[in-house]
Amino acid sequence: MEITSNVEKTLNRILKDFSAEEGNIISLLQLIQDEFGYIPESTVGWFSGRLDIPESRFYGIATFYARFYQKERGKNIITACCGTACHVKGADRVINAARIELGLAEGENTTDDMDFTLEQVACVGACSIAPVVIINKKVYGRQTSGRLTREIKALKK
Amino acid sequence: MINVTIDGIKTSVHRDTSVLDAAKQCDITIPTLCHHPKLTPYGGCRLCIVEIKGINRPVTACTTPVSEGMEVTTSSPVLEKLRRTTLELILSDHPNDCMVCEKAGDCTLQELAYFYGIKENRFAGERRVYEKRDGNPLIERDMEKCILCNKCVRVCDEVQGVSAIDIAYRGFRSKVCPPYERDLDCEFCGQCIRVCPTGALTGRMWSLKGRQKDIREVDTICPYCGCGCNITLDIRKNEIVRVTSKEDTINEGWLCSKGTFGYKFLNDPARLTKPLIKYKGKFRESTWEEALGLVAKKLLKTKEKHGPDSIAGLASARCTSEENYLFQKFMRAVIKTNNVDHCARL
Amino acid sequence: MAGLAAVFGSGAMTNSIPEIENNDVLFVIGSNTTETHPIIGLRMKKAVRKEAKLIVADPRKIDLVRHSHLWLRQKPGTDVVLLHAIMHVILEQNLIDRVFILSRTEGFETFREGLRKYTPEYAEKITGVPARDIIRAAMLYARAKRPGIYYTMGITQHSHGTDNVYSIANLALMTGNLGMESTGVNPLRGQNNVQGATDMGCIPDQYPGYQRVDLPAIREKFEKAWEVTLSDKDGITATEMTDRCLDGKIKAMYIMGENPALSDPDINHTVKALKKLDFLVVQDIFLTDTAELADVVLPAAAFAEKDGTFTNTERRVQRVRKALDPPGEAKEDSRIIMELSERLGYPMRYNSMEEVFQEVAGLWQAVAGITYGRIEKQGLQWPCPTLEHPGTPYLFKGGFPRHKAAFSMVEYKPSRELPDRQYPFMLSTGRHLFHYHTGTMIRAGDALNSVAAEAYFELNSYDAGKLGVTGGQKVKISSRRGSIKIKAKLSERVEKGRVFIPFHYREAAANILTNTALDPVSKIPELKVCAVKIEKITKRGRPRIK
Amino acid sequence: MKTNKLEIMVCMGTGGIAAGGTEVLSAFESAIKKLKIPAKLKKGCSVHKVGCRGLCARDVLVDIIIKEKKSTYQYIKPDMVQRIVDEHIVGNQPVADWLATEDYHNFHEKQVKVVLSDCGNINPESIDAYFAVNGYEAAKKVLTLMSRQDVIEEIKRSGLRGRGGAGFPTGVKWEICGGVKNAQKYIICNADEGDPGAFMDRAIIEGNPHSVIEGMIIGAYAIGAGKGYVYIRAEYPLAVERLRKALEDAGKKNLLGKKILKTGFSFDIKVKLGAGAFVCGEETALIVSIEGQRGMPRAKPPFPVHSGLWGKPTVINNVETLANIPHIIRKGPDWFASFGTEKSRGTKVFALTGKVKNTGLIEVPMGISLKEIIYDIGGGMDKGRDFKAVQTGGPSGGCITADLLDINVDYESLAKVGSIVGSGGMVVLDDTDCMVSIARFFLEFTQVESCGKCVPCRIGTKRLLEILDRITAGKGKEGDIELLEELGKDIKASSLCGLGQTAPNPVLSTIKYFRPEYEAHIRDMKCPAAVCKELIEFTILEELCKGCGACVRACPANAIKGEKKKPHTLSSELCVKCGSCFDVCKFGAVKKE
Repeated sequence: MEITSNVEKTLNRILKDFSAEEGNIISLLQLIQDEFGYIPESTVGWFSGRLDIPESRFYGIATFYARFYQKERGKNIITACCGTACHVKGADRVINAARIELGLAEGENTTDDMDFTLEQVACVGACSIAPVVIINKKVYGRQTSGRLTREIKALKK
Repeated sequence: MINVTIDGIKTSVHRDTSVLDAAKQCDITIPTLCHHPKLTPYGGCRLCIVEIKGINRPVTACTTPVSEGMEVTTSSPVLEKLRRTTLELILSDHPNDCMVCEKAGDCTLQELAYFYGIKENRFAGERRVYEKRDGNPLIERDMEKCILCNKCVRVCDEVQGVSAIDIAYRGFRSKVCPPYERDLDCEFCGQCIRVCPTGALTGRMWSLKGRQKDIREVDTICPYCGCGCNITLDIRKNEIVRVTSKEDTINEGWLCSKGTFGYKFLNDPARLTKPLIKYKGKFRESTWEEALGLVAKKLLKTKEKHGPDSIAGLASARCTSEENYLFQKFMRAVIKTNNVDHCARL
Repeated sequence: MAGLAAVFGSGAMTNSIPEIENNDVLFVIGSNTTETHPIIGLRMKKAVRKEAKLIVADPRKIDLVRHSHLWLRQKPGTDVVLLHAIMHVILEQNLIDRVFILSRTEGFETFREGLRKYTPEYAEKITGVPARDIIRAAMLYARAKRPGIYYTMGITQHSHGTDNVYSIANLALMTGNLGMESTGVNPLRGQNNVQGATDMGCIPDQYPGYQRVDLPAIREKFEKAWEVTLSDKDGITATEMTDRCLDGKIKAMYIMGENPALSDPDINHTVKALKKLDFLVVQDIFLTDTAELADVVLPAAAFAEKDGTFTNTERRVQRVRKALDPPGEAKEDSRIIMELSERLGYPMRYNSMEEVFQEVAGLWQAVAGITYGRIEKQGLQWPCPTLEHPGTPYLFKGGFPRHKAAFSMVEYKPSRELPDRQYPFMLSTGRHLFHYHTGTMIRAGDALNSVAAEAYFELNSYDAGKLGVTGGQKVKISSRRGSIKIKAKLSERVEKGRVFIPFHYREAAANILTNTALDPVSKIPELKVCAVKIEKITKRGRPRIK
Repeated sequence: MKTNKLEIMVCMGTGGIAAGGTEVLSAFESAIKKLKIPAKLKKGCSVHKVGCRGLCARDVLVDIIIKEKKSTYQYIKPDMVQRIVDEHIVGNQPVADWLATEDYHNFHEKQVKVVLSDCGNINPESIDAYFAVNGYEAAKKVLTLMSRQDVIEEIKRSGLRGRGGAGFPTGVKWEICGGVKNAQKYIICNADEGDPGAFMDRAIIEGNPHSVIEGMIIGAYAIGAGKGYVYIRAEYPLAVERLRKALEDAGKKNLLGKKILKTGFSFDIKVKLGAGAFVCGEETALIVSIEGQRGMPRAKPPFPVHSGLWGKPTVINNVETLANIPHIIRKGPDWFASFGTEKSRGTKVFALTGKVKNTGLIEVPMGISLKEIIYDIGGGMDKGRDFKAVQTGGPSGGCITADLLDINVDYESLAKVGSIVGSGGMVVLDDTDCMVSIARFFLEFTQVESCGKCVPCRIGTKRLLEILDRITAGKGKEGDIELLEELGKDIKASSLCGLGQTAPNPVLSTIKYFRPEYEAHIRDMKCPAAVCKELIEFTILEELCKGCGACVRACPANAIKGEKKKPHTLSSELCVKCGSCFDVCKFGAVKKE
């Protein structure tokens, strides 16, 4: 991502919010991600220079925590829960179906057209309605391969 | 002072001493890969585990401070078994190429593997494989040999204050790397090489110059800035193999990029090997006899014709004190002028 | 050096390197320590980790600023005003050390009068440093228990460099921050054995051990030891030598391991001078720019090819050992001098360098207690007058060699050449981490060199925008003395209107541009301030005036 | 409080919302608005959201209270609302078909609700609702009437132990930290509930956030902390939102901030969002994470009570622990201690999931038998299958088999059989669950979540997983079981933090109780539960197949062919063993073995 003057305005605003956060890099990365959907490398360079915090530290933290994304993500985010309850209730099958529907190859999480990102999380804490899938922040309980495929098809339109 | 008993030896040590240091003071060596006396304790390699009476599980000696009346056991069948497993695990994710490794013979991991006699590995499995090699000109970073002891990260942060590298990712995927896995771009002080317990970090220019065999160590002083760092030249066949520094020196074993890597000039083919005399605007090689004869003649002539103060001498801040002494003595006692200076002002 | 010696009676670092980490306040002025003295830089960072406060005064945002608590960004050449204002505040706040002033100094009353006009507000106008920061710096330094001042060429390489040094000395004297562990004034020497070269008398007015050539008793001592008669006339300094070459007073020169054709200010001028000599002999390890001008070049051995001692910036005499044989027929400098001396009818016969050192020890009390045997493992810091003496980590414990140190009021003198309409930028030169001096040791093709292979100058991005210059673009920089072509590196390290060039690169030698104006006392040239202009190079290779 | 009021409470925890709670709520609101009833009456009418009441499986659950008579509806959808309003509210005749069935009430009957007592009864977004159930009375009492030592004594006397897993006595922790002399101390609420299968902390914060805040205020007072943090997973957006609202409201009422309730005590709470790392539930990792670093644990000692956040003394308590505090202060330590067993006092919330009929959140007195939980509260096994085991404590825990069902659920008893109470996850498994696969599942989780700092956990868990991988793939070797045991024990003994020290538990415990199942995988290359993909075959039983084509449509690999209404065939070469055909076949014609 290029740091245009518009982006710079945003970054300056984040910098201001950040000063209230006790110099916490995680908070800063969260602010950046809230803004851009992921953590663009160029923004890390920008903040590193201004805060005198080494870039390596940003990178170490950004790659440590699973909820930080280094790459741009799809327009629609499908989050499949892989917690214990979901696992024993067949989350794998549901996820598999979604992968096939989205045409994602092994190791891929985002479709080539950047329309969808499929991610797996440890547990969203809705075990009693397992298996759970979250589509664009809306929680769907008792998912099946069929229902999820239908939801994805609907979003494709 | 705190009284502790280590392997039956009673001793008293300063408050805030770690169990590891207390043991060292009793001449008991506890194996470790991630500890460095000048860096904050890490507790990652789990080799320095010891048993402490009253604590129901082994604890790492490097991170545990002594307390009054503490009774420590540094070696037992249980501890040795755990250490062995840990070592085996490390080696299961480490290339088995000691025969061609730069660090062989000077490698802590190799040494421990030897003492624990680890030949077969019960845990053979996936190894980290990195396609990309770091393209920096000075430090060879073979991250497949990295055991994630974190010493390089700590030294870069705590001693050098640069933090050019950090651990990225986590778990089995953890990797020490510069931000965004770019090529290393740092002060190239080489501190990381000095603390690395394996062959993961070595000097690129030292490659294939020789390992431990036929090496002669010469202690001398760095030829660069005024800090006067103590360096040790590892010499093999009239060539510098690598440069190190001992820890008990005024520079505490640390060097900078020039002190570590700046020695190529010694073997540069452009070095002057014979006296040169300018003849019709061009240099020609000559013998010492001829060159010195010419210099003596010219200086004598100038002195006779224009007086001693028509001659000036510039000595050098890069020559030894003895040479500088002789130089000014030459100017003063032989030429008889005080026109002698050096570049202190520049 | 000269300035500090004039005040204290000795011009060396008053403390030692290991003491740095126990400073509670470090005042680093005019020293890019982490690049010029990396290992001392480490100790400073260690001190900061141990909760010391670091004050950095530097026009550039050097790396140390990142570790500092207070950064004073003074305009180049205004150090005297900055220091005076700090002292003004200390006086106002009554933080002076009366006992120290009374018992160990002289001239304070006149001095305090002189400080009156240097208010922080006045200083803010001249130095650009906010008055409140000056006050903070004063409080920090004066209230500290173990403060240390550190400086290098950023202080001395000015036409008023000695004044700068006087001011630093005054600051330490009025607060009594001297003569204790981790407390003092520390000039950091640039090259590995500058201290040794000066100690050994390679200065025109002093014999080894800072013993003046114009004092008959001393001269007699040396005449006796060397069994000759000696000149009672002060010699001339290196920078003066250049001028004397040009006006024909100097006819022949003997240069050992030096490269003035790249390191001196206004090189064009230097080269012209060396060319004018009847006879030039250069003794070095490479065919340097200077050697190119020589009539005879003598191949010398490098540091790893000989025995001897180096004395570092903290006065520590340490052993240098021979590890390699010199290439071809190259010889140790000492051997060459001895052979030459023999030919000139004065045989110098030493079986080893140790014998040379013993001779020095016999002539200079401060190293009388040092022997090769004693420094086999670890060096000793002079003064070390007896064989039992442990060496001296810090100076002036009981007093000054001159008995009382004198305050000397100096007034602010602007640098000789300041930017004007024709040459609007202010140039400073200095070092770069990956290079050393004139590049004879870190050479082209060396891996280390490749980290920063190309000459560059630092330019503020605001100025770059105004000039229409982008990063990496080659431009022409000119001063009244010459011009070079060099790539721009956009950097916020330099402030608007200023540029910085590392002087190591011969293809774009910064010293073509620099000013030869000398400090009247120390004869150090003004390498930190001169005026330049920047022009873009057009396609046809002709500069376009902007 | 006697009233003629009409109250409609819609369950809107994460589960409720997922089932359509928001829509149901607004359907009620608009239906009530349209009602032709006097304005005065309408005023007394309230429709509001409540937090989770445990049985999310029946969501959307709606309580209707008319004249203090409560009826509960289950599985409510928006289109059902109008009929309820018409018949029940207007006609005063509950819609019998939709009322919660008996087992819903059974589910609640055996429970003892302390922490969850107000969850599901009050509107979590209203501080007044919390006041109405005596909220913040305990904090007031503590701040105005009790000394710090009094508070610590009461908590110690109650016998409350940390609900996060380790079970350290809370009062003792407070006492140690309270005794450390330091002007700056911190209290941290650990809401980084990472155990995949536990969600009580989420439910508590979503259902009654003020109880946690009140607990923190009391704790802060007791240890002398001026600042508190709630470290909460970002995966819980609703909980975060409600917590933030609650903090804001509490601040407005001067229950937080400077000079709370005009006493000399000042205390404030900040929310820190986790960024996705299970290991940050470990207290030293949590601390560095709050400081904004990589969440890598460090060795203890020093313990956080001596040197924690930014090197200052710090107490870290889990959500459930803190939510217990106001109750203990209000009702007294003896009341609290009357629940539970000698060494495990009070109640504990469990997340009962897996193959039982009633899955959900339950709160039971410590010491209750496992059988009661599964059969009385959980309603027994789902689909009439056979009970195989229950896994407790998630990735750090172990499993308990059928012959141990009479065991008492408390810290000591579970530990004795090789499991733990842990965070309170309780996954019931039936005969279709493969124990090797379950162990592998947990190990895969811990292996991914290992921070990588120490060798045994970083490489050891990877190797354990590799061995399990090959066993479940039918490539296991003789000696693998012993290797798992040996390595597992060594990892437990030498890892740096709790994560590694407990990571092998699921493996060791399944080997202990289900060794033959492991052996079957290795020796016979069979998965007895028919779960492990590589060891099973799908075939279509000709005699049962009706040729309906459901499996053909479901198969992602086009492995099933056949004409309509004629028995189909499945190509084992093309089959990817996804099990879709097995799931969709209504006639049991797909065979898996």
